[in-house]
Amino acid sequence: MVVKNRLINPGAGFARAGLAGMVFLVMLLMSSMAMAVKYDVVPPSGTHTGEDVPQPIEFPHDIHVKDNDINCMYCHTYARRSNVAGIPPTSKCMGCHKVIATDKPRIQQLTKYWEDKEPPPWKKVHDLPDFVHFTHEKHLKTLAFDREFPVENVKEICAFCHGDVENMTVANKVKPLNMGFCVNCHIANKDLGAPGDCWKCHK
Amino acid sequence: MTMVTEKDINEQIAWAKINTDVLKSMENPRPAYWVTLAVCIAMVACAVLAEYIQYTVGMGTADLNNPHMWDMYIAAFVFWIGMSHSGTLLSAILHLIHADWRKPIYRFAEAMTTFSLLTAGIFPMIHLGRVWNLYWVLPYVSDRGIWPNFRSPLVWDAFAITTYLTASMLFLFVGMIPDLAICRDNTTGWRKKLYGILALGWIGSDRQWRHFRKIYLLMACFLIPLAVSVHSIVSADFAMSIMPGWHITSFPPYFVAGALYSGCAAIITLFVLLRYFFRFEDYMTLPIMEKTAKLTFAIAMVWTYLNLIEFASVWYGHDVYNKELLIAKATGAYAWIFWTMLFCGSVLPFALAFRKLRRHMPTMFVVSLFLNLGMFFERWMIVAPTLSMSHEPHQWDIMYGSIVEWAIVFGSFGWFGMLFLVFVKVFPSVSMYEVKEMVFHRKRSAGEEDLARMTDHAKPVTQTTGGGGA
Amino acid sequence: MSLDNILNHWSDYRKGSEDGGHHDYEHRWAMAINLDLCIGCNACSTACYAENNLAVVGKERFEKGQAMHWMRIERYWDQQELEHPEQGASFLPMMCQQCGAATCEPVCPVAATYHTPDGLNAQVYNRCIGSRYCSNNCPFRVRYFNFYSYYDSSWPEPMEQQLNPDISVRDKGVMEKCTFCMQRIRSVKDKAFMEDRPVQDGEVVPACAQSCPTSAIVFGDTMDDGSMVSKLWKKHQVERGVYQKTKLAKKDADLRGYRIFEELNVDPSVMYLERVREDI
Amino acid sequence: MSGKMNRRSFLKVMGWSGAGVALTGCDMPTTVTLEEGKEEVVSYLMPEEYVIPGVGVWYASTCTQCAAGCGIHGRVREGRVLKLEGNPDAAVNNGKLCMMGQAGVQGHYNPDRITSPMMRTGGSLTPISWDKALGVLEEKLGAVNGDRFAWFTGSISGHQSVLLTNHLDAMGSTNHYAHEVVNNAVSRAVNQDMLGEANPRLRLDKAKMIVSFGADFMGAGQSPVQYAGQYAKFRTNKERGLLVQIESKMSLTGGSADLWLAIKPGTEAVLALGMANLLLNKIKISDAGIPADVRTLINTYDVTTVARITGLAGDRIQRVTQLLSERTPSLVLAGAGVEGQAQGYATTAAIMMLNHILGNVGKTIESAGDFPFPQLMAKQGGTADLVAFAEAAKAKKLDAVIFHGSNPVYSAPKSLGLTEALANIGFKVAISQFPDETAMAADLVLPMDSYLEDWGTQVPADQAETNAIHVQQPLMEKLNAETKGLGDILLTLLKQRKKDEYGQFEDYYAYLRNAFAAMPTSVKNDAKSNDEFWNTALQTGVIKVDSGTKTLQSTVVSFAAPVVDDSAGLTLLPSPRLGLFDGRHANLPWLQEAPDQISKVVWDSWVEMHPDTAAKMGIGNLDLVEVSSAQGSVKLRVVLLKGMHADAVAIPLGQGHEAYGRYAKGLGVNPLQILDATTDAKTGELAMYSTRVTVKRIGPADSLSIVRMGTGAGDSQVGRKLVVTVPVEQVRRTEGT
Repeated sequence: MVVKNRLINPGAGFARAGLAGMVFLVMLLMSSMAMAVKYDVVPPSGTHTGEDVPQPIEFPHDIHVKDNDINCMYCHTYARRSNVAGIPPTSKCMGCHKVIATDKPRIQQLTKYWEDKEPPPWKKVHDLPDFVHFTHEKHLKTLAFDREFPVENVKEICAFCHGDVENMTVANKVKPLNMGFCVNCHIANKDLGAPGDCWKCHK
Repeated sequence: MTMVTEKDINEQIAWAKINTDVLKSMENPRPAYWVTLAVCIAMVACAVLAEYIQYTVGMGTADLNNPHMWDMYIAAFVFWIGMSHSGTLLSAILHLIHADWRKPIYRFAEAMTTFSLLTAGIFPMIHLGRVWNLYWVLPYVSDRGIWPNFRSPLVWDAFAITTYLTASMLFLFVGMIPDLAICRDNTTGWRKKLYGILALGWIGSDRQWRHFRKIYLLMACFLIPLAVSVHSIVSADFAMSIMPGWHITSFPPYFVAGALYSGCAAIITLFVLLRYFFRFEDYMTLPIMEKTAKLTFAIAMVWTYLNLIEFASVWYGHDVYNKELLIAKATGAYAWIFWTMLFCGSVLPFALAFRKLRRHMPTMFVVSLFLNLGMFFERWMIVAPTLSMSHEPHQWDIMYGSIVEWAIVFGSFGWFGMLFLVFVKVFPSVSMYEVKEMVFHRKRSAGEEDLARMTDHAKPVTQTTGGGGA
Repeated sequence: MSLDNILNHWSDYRKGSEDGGHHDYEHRWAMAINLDLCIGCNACSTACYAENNLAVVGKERFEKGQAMHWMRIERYWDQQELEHPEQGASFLPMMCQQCGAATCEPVCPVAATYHTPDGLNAQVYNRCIGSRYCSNNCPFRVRYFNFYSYYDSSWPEPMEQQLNPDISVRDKGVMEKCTFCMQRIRSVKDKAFMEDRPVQDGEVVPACAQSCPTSAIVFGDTMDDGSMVSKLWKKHQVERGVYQKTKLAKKDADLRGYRIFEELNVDPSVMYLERVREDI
Repeated sequence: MSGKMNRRSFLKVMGWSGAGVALTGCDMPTTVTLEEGKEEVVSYLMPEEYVIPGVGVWYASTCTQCAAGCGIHGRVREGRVLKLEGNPDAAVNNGKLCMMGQAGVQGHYNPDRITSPMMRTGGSLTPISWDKALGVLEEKLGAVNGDRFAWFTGSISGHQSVLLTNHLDAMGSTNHYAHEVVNNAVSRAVNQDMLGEANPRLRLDKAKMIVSFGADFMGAGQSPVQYAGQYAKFRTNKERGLLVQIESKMSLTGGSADLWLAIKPGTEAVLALGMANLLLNKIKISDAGIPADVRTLINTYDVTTVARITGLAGDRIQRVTQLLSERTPSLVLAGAGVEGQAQGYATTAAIMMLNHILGNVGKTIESAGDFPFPQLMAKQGGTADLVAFAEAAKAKKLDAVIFHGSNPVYSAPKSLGLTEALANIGFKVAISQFPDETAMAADLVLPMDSYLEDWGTQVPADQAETNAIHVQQPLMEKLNAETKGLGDILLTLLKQRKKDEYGQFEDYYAYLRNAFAAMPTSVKNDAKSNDEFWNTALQTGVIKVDSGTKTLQSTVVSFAAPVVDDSAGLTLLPSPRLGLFDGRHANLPWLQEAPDQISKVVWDSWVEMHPDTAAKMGIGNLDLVEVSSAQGSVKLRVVLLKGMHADAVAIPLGQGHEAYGRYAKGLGVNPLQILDATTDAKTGELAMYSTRVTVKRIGPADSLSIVRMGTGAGDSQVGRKLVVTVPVEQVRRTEGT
């Protein structure tokens, strides 16, 4: 399915110059990283400094991702099945933490929630306006699965929009996630079938 | 024949007198002035209140509904845009064709142009559902890479009106520079400062005059096509649609004619008022009024003609919706407005055909008011009936707008009046230097004997600040 | 709406849907409504309220003509002259006709309404600035404007919990209209995309068609020749971009299919089938 | 009971959070903020496999918006039910759903629901705890003498009905009053006598011609969606069906008729006899099985007489009768319009007789078979019970009554004096979801779950091809912790009486599981285990029940000769509409805002008159008038409607509530209030369509919330090609149908 990106092409008119340079930089970056797969995705550009979000439990992403090398999609399991990546159900946490690190205060906190049969009231960090339709599943399919991108490296794909979470404890927002951010990436990745139709995202 | 013998202006007026007369009009307002100003401001206040309600509660407060998505706001918008064409006509066009009788009266006409544009410009905003996003209509580069829809007449409007507003404001200002210099030299205090700045250091040197004439001529040429295009584009708002009664080829000329028409009518109104209040009998003379009236009459006939063309094309065309609408206009709920418009627009102007009436100021005043009423109704008749009775009979409806809507429309007149009143007290509403030129030229053409003396006398004119009488 | 879009395809804009208009369509969603089966029961209309977060405006505003029913049932009396309407009432479900050559699209100053690759007239609520030109230029008068903000008046606690998260709630100053249940189309297309297969006929069912007790409304993709709807269109010789007149020239002038205001050449995507009555 | 655990845990974990709600569609300068950590994320404790956030799941249940009992699917997302659709597995509605069913969610999320038990202390209702409420119940009901206790409900079926009956037994009472304003009680009586079955299976789809005497089967009927579906088949059959509607006010069904005849109200029996006369004497159909007295009665009505009395053209009558005899099998229906007459039974019998003569019985009127679970079958309401109840109350025969699913204080005519009589009943309990008139008049109000939060089973009275039990299950967690399901309340009441017998059931859910387990294997269609049977039942929402086949025999019953009341005055037709129905849906904004199908009025009451009648009285469209009967009067606006008989005026039911929440209260008028208390001699049903009224103009025209506005267009297509009507011959030619 190839949609002609007429509706946001104009951006192309202006983004192109910038993109050309960007593509080049990315190429450099990638070649230095000596990726396994041929890299034909142009990651989105733009940064944002989000404030720290106090979570009910100060969840350490770094320990899970970097130290224990757990795949993003192991916990955020809905990402490839739904629009939303989803927060892992408490049962999943307990799957490990019934036995692991039970002495740690955070884990005891978690266990308490579990025993009270109350899911922890996690706070939303990466929020999109309610009038925007974004699907994790389609992005994952196009960017990872359809390109035989090694699943163990999927965090690099996630990083496009979520930054390198593996170095964060509690995640916070490091990408603008605004329309320009999305649009320009879509233009750059037109060949991947990134749609340009307003109604693909606006609802 | 009488016209030939009678003079547009008494060329014996001393230039000093011209200065003093005009400058006098700018001094210590009389109570009547303050009262009028207060009334205008009150009207504006009502409008502001109404708009506040509409902004906070929603467009629904104007009683707009499904068939009537546009109503009085757009009608008023078109009306005010039309009003703005008079100034251009009088100053630019007549300037190019060297009709020098325009000289005493073009200044306030141009002011009128500017102010009615300032009024018209407000309506698109008032009528917008989400005015805080107004700027989306203009093309600007953003990382979203989205643009306005260049196919939409509303976008053309945005360009046309802004351009026209800037141009006419410049034209007004440039045309005033020599007079501002006179004011500068004859005032003290804050006024002197103000005029000093605005006069841009005008000393009336030869070089300045040369440049001045060139730029003024250029702007006049530039302004005329602009004026024509603006109202043609406004007419496109309707003509580009497929709605019966809107989708009409003859709309652009029709709109332009209507515009000039209402403009001239408005000029007559203000002509009478200024002549009376500022004792400008020497400058705004009966002959000039006659000429203006004749012009108006001519335009009225053009307008009538175009009107008839429109009806005919509908009548002989095969667009059933259009035909039904035309009949509905003449017989339906809006009939009274429709016929009033035709009477005021096409029958009443015949009053201008009689010399006696032309020279009778009160009559002219009343007539001109009615002409404008007719023109306002015309705009209403363009906007409302089409919406009331379009293709889908299930959605037919008659709607006269709510108090909110009318308050805002009335307010716009207050707003215009306010601006104009302020103008006449701050700036010379009669162009002093051009009247002097006029007098000078008339004298010469009258071929009086001691031409030599006069030319001697003329010399300092070009050097001092346009008439050193002061 | 984009600059090079206009520059590249300027000439196409003058076309209606003849020669496919200015889009390479993926789908062309369309309807066939059998007026002989429509009993005017309002099920479709109510289903639309439930599916699309339509605001309830209340007595006074309805009276003013500010109602928001995307799907309205028009009721006409055919036989004005008779003492009693002997052949009953004529019901007409009227919703956005998703015209192929839509008149609402070119006039929007900010291109909030445009033509999608699905052949629909999209309305991007968030882009709309409320000039209401589109509605003025719609022969069917099926575009509804948010004259007020309805958050509090229409969904008092806890009614807002019923709101459909797949489609946004429109705020005051925005134009809205029937979308052929764009959110349903989208989810089906997403599903098909995830399963690397084309969308099947009958997968997408708008709320109105789904609820219709007599199944008078058939929905589908006219680019898929196998689809129910394109079969119906063919059967009744209604073609996109072809003006009824040309059809009437053919010998099958009596076929029931027709599109409303076809003579305006706006190329609606909704085909109606004439209502049938037996004279006795 | 693992199934139970899953079920419960599912509901538990779905404790939804703010995500996805309160969508801001468009950026008012301030409404869009994306500040991190503002919203909460839905996270689950221990979700089912099929629960995926952001993906809607459809659950089967049963609609209780009217007595039809259609199967529904509810879309549940983030633990909230969002949209209802028909359940394709339910033969009754075949995946379709009417406007009332669609609006069910608004009843569920209604802002005016009762959230806690209330007791009348010192004149006003004050919230109390459930324990207190149950305490009071135990005490009061314990004190009351069995036969002085009564249940007052609407139509009720399934296991709730069983429990209710058991409770009555436990109380030692037999007083179960079932009241429905929109009912077919008279037809049931006639069918019982004539066919031996109260609810035979009507097959509109098999008929080639339908003559309906005021039967609004697609509108405010007994099973609108089912019959609308059959109508579709009836129209699209190889030989296109022909619908003739004979009534005094054009109903929704009448709007779709090929021939709509306006008959003088109260003369339908005469017409039926006249048609019988033509069939027997002119067209010479055998009169087998027609009692002599009826036969002689028939002979007295020749076409001319009938034409004179009914005000219909003689040739029209002959033509229709002729077609009836040709297009077999046909179907003749009697609806509310005729049932609600002073001679309802006789009229209906006369009309149903035509089916016998035409030999439709067994062809288009089939036997519904023997339903294996009679105790679950619907106890259908009528107005006879309302009258009886009023009498009992007046005669001080009742000390305690429990109201449920019916609103007698609203729907009883003043002339019955029910409101006053209620004072004689010492202890009035209302099990209600909303603060309706009856609840407001009760001494104890028990807040009830919405049907989307409750367990239960429904057995449709009008079954489709296959008989079925419809299962009702909660689609989401309770909105208000304090509400209880009907079944649970009944069970609690029973426990108070027979602890030993019902103590074993923790709650109604447990009772249902048990009951399902107890069902015979015949209905379990080889489910491995009870749990599997239960789970499939929940998944499909339908338990198909084989009732065998039975051939229907008809015997014409003799009935009284029609008496035509020629007294002056207009007949008032308090006509129910699909939408507000009998008034129970007046608190659903979607239905208030949905224009009346024929008159296109919203949010209001109005009276429909024929233009000629109005003209005679100098009344214009939208004028304010006073409609007065012997019992009282109402003020409302006129809508001129050609689809009326000149001798009739119609006022829609549903408005004129004095309570019932913000959407219903103080809107329009309630025509039921001004009805005479005359009843049909045979069945004791209220003759709702026999009240005579006078109309007086008291005010000028004013705007009414009506779709047709301003120019008064909208009635006419003014020459546009919007809805085109073509003769059937043309279609036969082009499409061969």
